[in-house]
Amino acid sequence: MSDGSPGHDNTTAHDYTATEMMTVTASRALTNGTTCFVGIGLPSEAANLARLTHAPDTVLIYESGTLQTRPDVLPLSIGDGELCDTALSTVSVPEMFRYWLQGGRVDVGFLGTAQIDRYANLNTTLIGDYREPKVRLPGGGGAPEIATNSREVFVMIKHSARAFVEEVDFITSLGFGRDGRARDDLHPETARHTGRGPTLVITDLCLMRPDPDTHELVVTSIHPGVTREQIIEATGWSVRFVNAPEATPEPSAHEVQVLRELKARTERHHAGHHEEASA
Amino acid sequence: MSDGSPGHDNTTAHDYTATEMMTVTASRALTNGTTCFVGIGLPSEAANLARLTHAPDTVLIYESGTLQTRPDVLPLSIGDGELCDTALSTVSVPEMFRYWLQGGRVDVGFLGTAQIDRYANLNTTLIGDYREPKVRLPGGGGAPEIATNSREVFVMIKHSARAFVEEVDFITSLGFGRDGRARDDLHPETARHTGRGPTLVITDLCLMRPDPDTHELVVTSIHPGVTREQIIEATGWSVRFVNAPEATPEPSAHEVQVLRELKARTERHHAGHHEEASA
Amino acid sequence: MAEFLSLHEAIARHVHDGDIVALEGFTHLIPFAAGHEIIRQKRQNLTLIRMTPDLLYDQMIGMGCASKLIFSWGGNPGVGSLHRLRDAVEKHYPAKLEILEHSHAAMACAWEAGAAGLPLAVLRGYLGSDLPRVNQDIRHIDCPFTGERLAAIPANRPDVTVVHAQKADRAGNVLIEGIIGVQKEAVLAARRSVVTVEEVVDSLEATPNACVLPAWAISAIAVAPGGAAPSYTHGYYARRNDVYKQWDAIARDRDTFRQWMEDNVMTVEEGVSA
Amino acid sequence: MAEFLSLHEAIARHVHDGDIVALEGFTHLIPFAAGHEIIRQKRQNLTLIRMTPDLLYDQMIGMGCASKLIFSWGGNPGVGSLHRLRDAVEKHYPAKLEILEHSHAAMACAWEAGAAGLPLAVLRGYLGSDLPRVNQDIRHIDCPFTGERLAAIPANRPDVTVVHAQKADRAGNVLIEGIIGVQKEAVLAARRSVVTVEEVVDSLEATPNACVLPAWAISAIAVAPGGAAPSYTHGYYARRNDVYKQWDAIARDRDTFRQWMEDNVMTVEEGVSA
Repeated sequence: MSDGSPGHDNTTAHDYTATEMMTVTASRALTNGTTCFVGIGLPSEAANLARLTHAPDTVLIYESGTLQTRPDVLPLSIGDGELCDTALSTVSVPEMFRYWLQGGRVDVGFLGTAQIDRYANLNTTLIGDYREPKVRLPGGGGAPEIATNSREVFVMIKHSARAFVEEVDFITSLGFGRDGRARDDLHPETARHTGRGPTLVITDLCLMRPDPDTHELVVTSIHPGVTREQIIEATGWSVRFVNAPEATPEPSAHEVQVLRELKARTERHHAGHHEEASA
Repeated sequence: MSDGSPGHDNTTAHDYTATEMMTVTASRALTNGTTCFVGIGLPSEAANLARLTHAPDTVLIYESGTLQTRPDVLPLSIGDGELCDTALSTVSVPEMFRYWLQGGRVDVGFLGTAQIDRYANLNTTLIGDYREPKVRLPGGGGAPEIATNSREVFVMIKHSARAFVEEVDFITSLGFGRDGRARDDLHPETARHTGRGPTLVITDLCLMRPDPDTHELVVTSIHPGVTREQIIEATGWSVRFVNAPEATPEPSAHEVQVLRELKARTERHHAGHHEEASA
Repeated sequence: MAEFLSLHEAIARHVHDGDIVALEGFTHLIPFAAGHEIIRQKRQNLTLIRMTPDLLYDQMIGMGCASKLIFSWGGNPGVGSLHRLRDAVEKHYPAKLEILEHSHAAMACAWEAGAAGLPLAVLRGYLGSDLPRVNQDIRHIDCPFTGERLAAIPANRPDVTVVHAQKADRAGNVLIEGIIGVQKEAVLAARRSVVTVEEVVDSLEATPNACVLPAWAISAIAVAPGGAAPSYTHGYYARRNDVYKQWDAIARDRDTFRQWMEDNVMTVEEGVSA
Repeated sequence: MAEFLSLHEAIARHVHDGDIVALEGFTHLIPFAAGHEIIRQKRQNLTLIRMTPDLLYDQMIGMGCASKLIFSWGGNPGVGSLHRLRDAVEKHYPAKLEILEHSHAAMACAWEAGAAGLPLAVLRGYLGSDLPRVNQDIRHIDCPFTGERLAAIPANRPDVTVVHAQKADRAGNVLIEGIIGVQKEAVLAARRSVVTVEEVVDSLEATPNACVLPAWAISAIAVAPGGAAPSYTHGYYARRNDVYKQWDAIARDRDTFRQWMEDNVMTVEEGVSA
């Protein structure tokens, strides 16, 4: 059993959605004891699932300053009271970015994005031209430095041709640059303090990893029931597959159950007009 | 009555030492409500006397991170538990120097020194040559930046020809530079964030202030019973006097009493082998 | 030295047309009551600074208070876009809004540098990002020891910072607890500061290293119970997540937004708006 | 991840000959027990970093552990000189001691920069001081926004930092309270870290914004009750000011010093020296 504790149903789940498949797969990518800087939304869901299943000692850090937090329900915002109430300690936001992220204490930066391109560059800034945008997105937030100061980066994003583009309109957060070489060209001192970048992209269809030479994202594992054609159609560039892509293991019944309980708990919690005051 | 509260004996003290005269005079230089960054030793004694007499709302800051502290006894070290126990808040030492001192929140930096020269430069580093010193002193500590980041600086030092020298062996902390002009030559942006420097030197013989034009220290007030000859003899340069030096007012009986009580309380406290644990 | 003022008076005295203004709060302690008072007093031409402009800045922008926004993440947390911000950026409604955009790491450093009285913040940031191409305030320095090129941005130095906090004592010292964000830095970096608090107490009962702002670092304190709602105040009340979710529909339409502001902010007395 | 070790084992594993070592503590929480263990294990050729070298560094220097000292104020607080330090600097006894001297403001910034993973610290410092003439590590940068020339010094990045703290929980998280000095920064800036604590408890019972070091930011924890004496531990025991005063006479004479060390440190079991 993956979490080592007795009594859990570790058999394969009978039914699960593509999103559940993505979340469970993402959670499995976090090994126990990892220090993970967590983005809100899908990454937060996956990271907490990992903590509640196979990786109880995963250290979750949110950019609001909450260190080693263990929320019982998923936060709606990056700074929900739940994160502070269940944290080992809460530091100022400057300290969080300076001492903990830039200081090199983060193993995995776990990010979502609006757009991702062939070289794993992330865009959360805008669609169109910067001065006259078609769609203005929220912006970088913590991502630009999470992407470079973490030892490695996992990206979670639903697969669609709108999101997986040949080249992002705007590089908010560095993957491997427009030519795939940006991390190779850094000043040696900068390189010493810069992580490996996106090593894993988890979608609802597959897993992608950067090619070791070119850093182009290639499909390394295909989720159950998904065809190559689906992936090709949902990717805005001529996507490549490794020679023998793996078949992503299905989620266990236990994982799906824990995830659904977490989401149900969360929904009940956030539905209340007035939650209880944080202590 | 200088402290405005009834019942205090504000008559002139009958007997007092030259050191008491110095301390009381220094304490009077602090106006109520001043934010004062306090050096250990004589400045700490004078600043607390001010707080206990005419200036109850003087805000005392010690470089150990203790903000707005109200010690009942004088600290032996800059980081005695008493300072933390009676402080409004205790911040980290980097925060103290960055946000509170460099951030421009200190009205008066209150310093002691081993040597001072004609242009009010302070030396607490060494006597002799830097690489082969005759006497190695403790060093700069907080003083180099207290001297420049505070709005103004008061210096307390016992008068002697060894201490009052033509030119210090080493400028640890800037007065007005070797030619008296150093603060005039600053980059405008630096000048905007730099204080007026030493505006007052309090000794056991007199008060000295920088000449408005040349910034040379000149005697502006002479303590009771002190002769010009005594001051000239105890000063290592051809010291000048303003046209009509004031007569420094004598300490009041109340001030001397409060000072003696403070020192007696302090002595009793520090004599104990094991003090009570700080709470 | 902190003066206790009514919220109306605090805003009237300390927030002026054309000011550079920061209403900070990292999800927690967002000074809604004070922001609404600024809207009611019809301030114009403000440069708004904040790491995470959310509903409050959406409202201030939508009501035409701002001509410029300096920020690092502008969204409705966990919900989606800020439609009034988007309308201003995309369609210049109700007026053109100049934006100056950073990352959180840089903005956090800019607050720290402001509090520290420095002109610039230095960080290992913006590597490979396009942000330096669109923001002339992102420059670089070379480390004189290693030769490494590091990002540099100007310190944040607003004319006035407005924050919300748990409580003040009667002398005007303020305790901030929980997700403290950049509250302390933003106050110390500003020329003037207004702090709204849930209550005034005899003693802060703070632990030695708690986040405390001394009275002499604050310009004005206004008592505003519930002043952070619909965001939250740790120890007092929780975040109204439902309000954040409902905001999406309200702000999507210009008229719906205007009417909502009329009903819920403009005609409401100081301190009781939500 | 913090391992609980005996003090002997923690020092044996983490402090090596030739290391750059910081035993920090700003008057409060000075790690005497750990420093004495370093002396007993006869470490050589250390570069010692500390803002305020006091009795402990006087002892380590006098016993020949150090070849270099980086500091900003080297005295016996409230008492006077450190005679072993002076003997090393003035007379090269027991060996030549190279010194690299800063101001407190600069050293505090150097710790902060080390914790923040930066190569340099920037401050408005050393104006008109002679220190830059005798310390090649004090350089300058030009602000790309204002043109102001600011001081720059290298970040502190020791091989190992040793600090004392109040308590650890069973998972190895550590609480520091009171005058926290640069304890957190010094640990985070180091490649390895050893923390001695008064006791291990079930729960730290820390307030949300207390100064806490997570277990995963520490290499080793050793329980050393009284480990900061004759300095003090807030909440546990007070400073032995009498010992500080007595030190002056002990350290003034080489032989008296040697004998004192023999009697009070060298022949004493780990953790019970004072």
